[in-house]
Amino acid sequence: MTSLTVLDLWAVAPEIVVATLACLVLVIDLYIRSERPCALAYPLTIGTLIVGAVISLAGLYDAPQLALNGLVVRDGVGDVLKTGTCLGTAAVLFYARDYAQERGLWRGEYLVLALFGVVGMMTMIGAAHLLTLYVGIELLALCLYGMIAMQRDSVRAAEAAMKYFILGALASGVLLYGMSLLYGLTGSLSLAAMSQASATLSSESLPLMLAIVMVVAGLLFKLGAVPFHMWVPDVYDGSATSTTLYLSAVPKLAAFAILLRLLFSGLGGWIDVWQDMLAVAAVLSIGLGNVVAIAQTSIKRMLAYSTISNMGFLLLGFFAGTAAGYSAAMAYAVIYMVSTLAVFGIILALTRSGFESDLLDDFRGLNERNPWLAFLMLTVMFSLAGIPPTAGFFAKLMVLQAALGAGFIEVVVVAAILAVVGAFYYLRVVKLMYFDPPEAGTLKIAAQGYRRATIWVLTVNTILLIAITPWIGEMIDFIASSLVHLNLS
Amino acid sequence: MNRELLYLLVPLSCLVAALLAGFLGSRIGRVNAHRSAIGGVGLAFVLSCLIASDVFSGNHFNGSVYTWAVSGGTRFEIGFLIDPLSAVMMVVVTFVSLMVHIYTIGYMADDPGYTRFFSYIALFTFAMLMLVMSNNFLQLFFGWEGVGLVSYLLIGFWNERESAIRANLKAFLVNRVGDFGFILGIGAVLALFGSLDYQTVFDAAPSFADGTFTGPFGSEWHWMTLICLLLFVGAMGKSAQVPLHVWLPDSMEGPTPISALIHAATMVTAGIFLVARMSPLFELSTTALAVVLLIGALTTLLMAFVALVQTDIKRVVAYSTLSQLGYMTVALGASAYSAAIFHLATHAFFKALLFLAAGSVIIAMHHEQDMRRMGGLRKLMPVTYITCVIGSLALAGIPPFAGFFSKDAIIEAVHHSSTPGAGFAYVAVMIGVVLTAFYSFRLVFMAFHGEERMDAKTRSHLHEPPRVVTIPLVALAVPSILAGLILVDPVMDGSLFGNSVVVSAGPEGLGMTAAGMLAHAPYSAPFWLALTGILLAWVCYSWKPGLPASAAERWPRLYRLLMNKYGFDEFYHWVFADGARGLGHFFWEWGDRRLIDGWMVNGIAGAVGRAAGLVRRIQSGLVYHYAFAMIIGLVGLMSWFLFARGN
Amino acid sequence: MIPLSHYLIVGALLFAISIVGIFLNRKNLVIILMAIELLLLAANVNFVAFSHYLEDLSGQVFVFFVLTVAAAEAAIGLAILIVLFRTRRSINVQDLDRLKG
Amino acid sequence: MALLNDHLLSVLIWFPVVGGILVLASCDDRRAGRARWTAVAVSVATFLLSIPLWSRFDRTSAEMQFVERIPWIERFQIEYFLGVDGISVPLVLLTTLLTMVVVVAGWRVVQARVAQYFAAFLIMEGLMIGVFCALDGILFYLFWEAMLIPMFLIIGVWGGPNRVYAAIKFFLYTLLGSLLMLVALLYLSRAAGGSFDLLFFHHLPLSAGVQTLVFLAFFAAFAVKIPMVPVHTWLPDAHVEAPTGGSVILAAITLKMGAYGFLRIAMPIAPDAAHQIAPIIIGLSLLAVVYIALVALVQQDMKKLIAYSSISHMGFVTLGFFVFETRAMEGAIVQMISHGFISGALFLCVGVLYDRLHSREIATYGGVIKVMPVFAFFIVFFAMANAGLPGTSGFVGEFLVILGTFSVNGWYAAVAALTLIVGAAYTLWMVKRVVFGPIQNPQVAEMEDLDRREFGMLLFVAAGVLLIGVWPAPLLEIMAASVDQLLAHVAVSKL
Repeated sequence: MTSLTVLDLWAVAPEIVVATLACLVLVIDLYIRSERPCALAYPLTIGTLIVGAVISLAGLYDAPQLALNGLVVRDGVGDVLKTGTCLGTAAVLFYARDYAQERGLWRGEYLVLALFGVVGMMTMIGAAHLLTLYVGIELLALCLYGMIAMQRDSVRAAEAAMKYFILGALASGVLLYGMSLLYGLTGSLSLAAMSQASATLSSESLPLMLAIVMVVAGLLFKLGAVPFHMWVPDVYDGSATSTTLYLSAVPKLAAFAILLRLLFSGLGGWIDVWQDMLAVAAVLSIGLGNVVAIAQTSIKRMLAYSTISNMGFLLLGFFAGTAAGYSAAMAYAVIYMVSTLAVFGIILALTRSGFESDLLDDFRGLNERNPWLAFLMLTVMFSLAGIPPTAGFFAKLMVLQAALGAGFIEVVVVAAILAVVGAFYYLRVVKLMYFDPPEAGTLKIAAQGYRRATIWVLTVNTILLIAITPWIGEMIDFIASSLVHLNLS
Repeated sequence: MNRELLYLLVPLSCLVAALLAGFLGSRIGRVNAHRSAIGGVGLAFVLSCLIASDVFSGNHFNGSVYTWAVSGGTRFEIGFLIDPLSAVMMVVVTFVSLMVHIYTIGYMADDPGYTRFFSYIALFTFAMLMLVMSNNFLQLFFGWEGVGLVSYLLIGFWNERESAIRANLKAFLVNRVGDFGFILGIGAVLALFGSLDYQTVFDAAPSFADGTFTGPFGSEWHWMTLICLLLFVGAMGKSAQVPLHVWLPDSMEGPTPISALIHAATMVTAGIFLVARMSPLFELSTTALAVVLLIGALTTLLMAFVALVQTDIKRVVAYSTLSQLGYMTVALGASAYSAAIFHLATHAFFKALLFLAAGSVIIAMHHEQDMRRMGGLRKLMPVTYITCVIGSLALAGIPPFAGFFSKDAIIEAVHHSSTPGAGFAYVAVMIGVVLTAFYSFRLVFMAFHGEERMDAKTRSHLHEPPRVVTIPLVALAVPSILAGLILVDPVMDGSLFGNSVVVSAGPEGLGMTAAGMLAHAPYSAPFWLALTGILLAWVCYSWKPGLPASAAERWPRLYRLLMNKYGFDEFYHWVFADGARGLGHFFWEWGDRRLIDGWMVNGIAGAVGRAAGLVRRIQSGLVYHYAFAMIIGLVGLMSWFLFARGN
Repeated sequence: MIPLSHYLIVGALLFAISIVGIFLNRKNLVIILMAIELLLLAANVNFVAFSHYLEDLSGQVFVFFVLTVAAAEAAIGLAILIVLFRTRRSINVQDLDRLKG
Repeated sequence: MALLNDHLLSVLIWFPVVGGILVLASCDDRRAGRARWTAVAVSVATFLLSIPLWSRFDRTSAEMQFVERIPWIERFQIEYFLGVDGISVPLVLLTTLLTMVVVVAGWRVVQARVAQYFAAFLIMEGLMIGVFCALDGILFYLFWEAMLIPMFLIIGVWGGPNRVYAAIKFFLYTLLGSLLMLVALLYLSRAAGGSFDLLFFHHLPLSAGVQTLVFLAFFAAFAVKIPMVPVHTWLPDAHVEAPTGGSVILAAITLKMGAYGFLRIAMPIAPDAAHQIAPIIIGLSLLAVVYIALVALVQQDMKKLIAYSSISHMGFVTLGFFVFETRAMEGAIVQMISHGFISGALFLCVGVLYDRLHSREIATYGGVIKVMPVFAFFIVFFAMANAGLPGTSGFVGEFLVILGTFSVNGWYAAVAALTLIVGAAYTLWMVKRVVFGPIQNPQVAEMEDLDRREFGMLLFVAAGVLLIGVWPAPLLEIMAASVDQLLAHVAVSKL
């Protein structure tokens, strides 16, 4: 039991800052009433997130450091992901503002929950110990339940929240049970210690397998991978779009982080146990996600299934278990977050009070109504479908290459063929926007002026997906360099 | 003046003329159009004569103009081979063409497509000259297809006539069947000799004479036989030999000058020219020669019979052309190449003459072509009558007209030929003589003698056509009388063609001379057979007009067979036209639409869609189902580990 | 003294019961909430047992956190339940089927 | 100038793309005129820029020329690697040439979303040039796939009634093949120690089994693009539904990308597999020549007919490739270029008719020559070229392919030569029913002959067809060295 040092504090500085400021936001929102909702809380929140990002980034190139008696670790990958989380969340709230205001969601609690969610994600990202890992996961989950349920007047939201709650609790219960077994087998809760134990404990031992299966199941649920995906479509569909945006975009980074922490840092020694599981889950997710997405009529549901298939691709990179694989998966997560931000941002921009543009048909003839938004949407769709020259293509390229590099050529071929199926429903959106005439009603809705700033940010956000192409190499190097200290095999 | 330029000028003058008349016709007007065309062709004719005289004074030429392409070490050249053979062809082509040009001024006088017509025939002359002047297979094929194209355009000249455009499509496609063989022949030549240049090939040929390869079913094939047969298929197409003859009668849908120029005098003889040109190759394959002989004989006989029953004045001449082409082919088969070309030349003159005469009758009758509505025209249009009779005499082979010498040369050659099947061929040509005489005079008697059968209106303004029409008739009548007499000696002693065709087995050896042949005529079978034919014609169509009809009733089946032209057309139409279309429909419907698109493409898409709907139903919305699914997944993974991996 | 396996079996039983409780129950949402509590308890039993036999306190520390989380979860769960009831006038599990497909 | 000297290919690729984006920037139909003129300016400029490619190309060398090579994604050794040889130069020029024609063709016809229309074509031009220049696997794939997007939009936005089906079919059909190609590329780079350099792949030793798999993967991509029987059914739909310009680009250039892929990638990388699979491919090619020709015979829709004729002619190309004979292969490449001109021209002709009567049905027309003599001249000319008439470019390719094939196998040549008959049959039968004959449809009587714009573009293409037909020597000269080297390379086994 060493005493607390400044270094320890510095290691968890981002979390501390964001948490404290979140409380500040809460208090301010309680006591300072303003005519417009969150007149003060909103800028403060954005500020908080930016500060969090800055602090995370500040220590980027420091040597990795275990803190708080090995509860948390601060290292390059963590810093990058934390920065991403903060900025992503900032973007989310920025896009969400108008929408949430029109639906009475724009209250201090909403922002506070979002911020605490960020704290949760940061904790997950920084976790070096099952305890922090679990607390982080739960913190995020609880915030999400709350955010979804906040739309009190909506039946769908309540149902979504309830379903998410039940299944989430079930999943974390399974995860927890697995953790308990791991604890019993390895005699420790710290991931570092676990990886040492892998030397002595053979992967053939039955209880270990059970433990790992349960842990992985829990993680797969957080990712929303088959067969633990059932919550995804309902929750995406039921929640208010702003909340959907929040829960679909940012947590993917944290999800990747816990995969990395738990499976690589902790259970890396037993890779042969979890590798096949992830492979199966990956293929199933890509297949099911792409196939079922075809049958959807609501774009939110469609995107939910597309998330499932995308997480499948992420796993495809991850389960390779190589340096290339991890960096590919991480890059995939980042690029996926950016795409998701863009696509939901566009949906939110198209949404107006009394008009949810969450049906595919609402995109009919968008090119007539607003060519620019249509073009942005087109870009995102092709990026999600993985058509060059968008970033999405390189993301898929990298994971496929990683999987193939690890010798899983059949898996790669299957994934490639399933990607064709996937392309279909992205194309259908393009078809609706460009080939079909607009419906009479929707024209005037889209004719209303958008916030200039929103469009600008959206544009930057989307064009980034193409503009990055010449420098994609640099980006990959950056991500890979943040992983080097894990001295991956 | 530099020779090459001179040679180049011959075809180019025609090309320029064609382009002028074609593209600027509407600007420069009808008169200038036909002036330019006639000027171009006239120039070509004059130059051809110069070149001919130059050639016969011994100046041959073989050289290339420019390199078309170089590929895989093969040089494809465009070039000229000027020797007696090509010289004769050039003169014949340009002369007849010139005559037809002039004739056209009158014949097409009131046709809206006047300038177009001139540009076509000038273009034709260009292509034909390229063909005969070529010194390699590539250019030969170029000219070959070129004349085919123009023939296509001209048969369909009156393009709003359904019959015309059907005929020209038919002509083109049947010719393409020939070209199919032809291009493979060229391919074989290139594969064997590695060059497309005549001289190279001919020089190398003897060394390959016995080269063989194994064909289907392990049969031994001589390369030469293959090459010659393939090339001859091309010749059959152009020269309308049985069974590829079906397009020629229909080609009569074109304006008459065309029938005279293309479908009688020049283009259709391209096949004959081809074989004569290739004589060094054909000499190396007896099999090929036998086939040529046989096809020729068949054509001679079958087509001559059909000619007996035709009532359309142009079709009679057309079938006679077919039969005469048969004669030439027979000559080729008997390796009497010189005789073939000789007959080609004389035939060009008198057949063109006959067609133009027929044409002038048609003008006078206001485009009435049925001989049963003519008769007694000799008083009304004497020039036409006389020239037509001259043409017929030449055709029937009555001395001293041109046809007599050339045909006699052929008959003699076949008589002495050693090619397998020569015996049959001899009989065939002998019968041919009678029939030729009969149908040609049948035409004369039906059209020009007997009572007038046309209606009063036509009768009222029946008169000799204008001078532009009659002048060419006369101009063509002259060579129809004299060409044979003049040419026979040089041909027979081999001095005319020299070594431009192989003369080993030709009639040259027989020491025939004009004087000798004339003296010998009264004692030779052909002469008397011809007279018999004429006499019969007189009996049937002048003395006892009822006779043919009763004959037709006497042998109805035979009559119908001849009327249906042995049913070739119907058969082809049924097998090829309908067959191809039926097959196409089948492939499209079942192959493309059902099998590939229906089952494979859309089938898979549909399957995926259905699968989506199915899996979608698993997402029931009931939370305990979700939980259950999760547990199943968990248990599944566990059990997989326990059983699949545990051991 | 009671061997570890007994505790583990108890834990496993609790785990199984809770899971069955979650997906076998068609009627009342509250039962599901209770089952979830049970689920966490199952894990807790394991933790305590292990920490005892490993003579390592961190397991028991973990349990305190789990209990806290469980409390929070219960709170949130009930809150959502109430929202649901307000909008739907029913807490029947089978009525939760608006969102599907 | 230095830019043009050292980075000519980059300029050729990116200039039209940037131009396209500029056109897009003036993105509304109120300023359609400006969009049109900008488009024309850009396409003409691109063509002018591509001329040095022809003039400064060293015909004696089979090496890559105008090479540009800078690292792009070091981690994966992906490079920005461009270069052209005698095979790609003609194709690049074909692209720049026809894009001009297409821009002019869409001049008045396209009235909706004009800027987007022209932008799509310009961007596509750049991408297609990129395909012909890329020497890095991923770069190649990038251009190859990216080109789908504008084409997809062109078919879908400005297409006919059934355009959605056609566009999506086109996209997915191609994507499926392409993804397999991507897997093959990844596999090769793994075998090559990470590099994606296609030229390096050429010399990569591969076992027989691997070669077969790799070749089949590439085959999937290229066969669909060419297209070969039985994966050709996207083409008729795409052609029929696409606007005239789209059909022209599809037939003239897109199909060539597939054939080019065989030459640049599939054959040299897996020569043994190529030899091993050649009989099958030759079989499919001959099938295309005959089967497809018969199918074309019975089409009622002019565009469908020409589409099928394209498939049939591309059969000649693949045949020429896979008999591994110099003349045949050069003939095949000439056929690619010439088919680019001819099929393009035929689609333009159909477009001309369509603009007047808005029908592609053969039955609608008949007797067109009466009212449109000039047009009739052109369509008959191009039809004859399509039927391989000597003196037109259509002849050169067929002639060389048949000759070359004959020296390898007479029977192949015999079947291939059937196209002389069937090819003429379907083309001229269409001409007969459309151009000749009496006028049945009163609307036809009202049709006006070509205006100056249409006349200009058709004349332009006709000149090309005639030039290549009368004097193909320069074309064959520029490709000779490269073809020889390719055949020499393919002749050497990698086992």
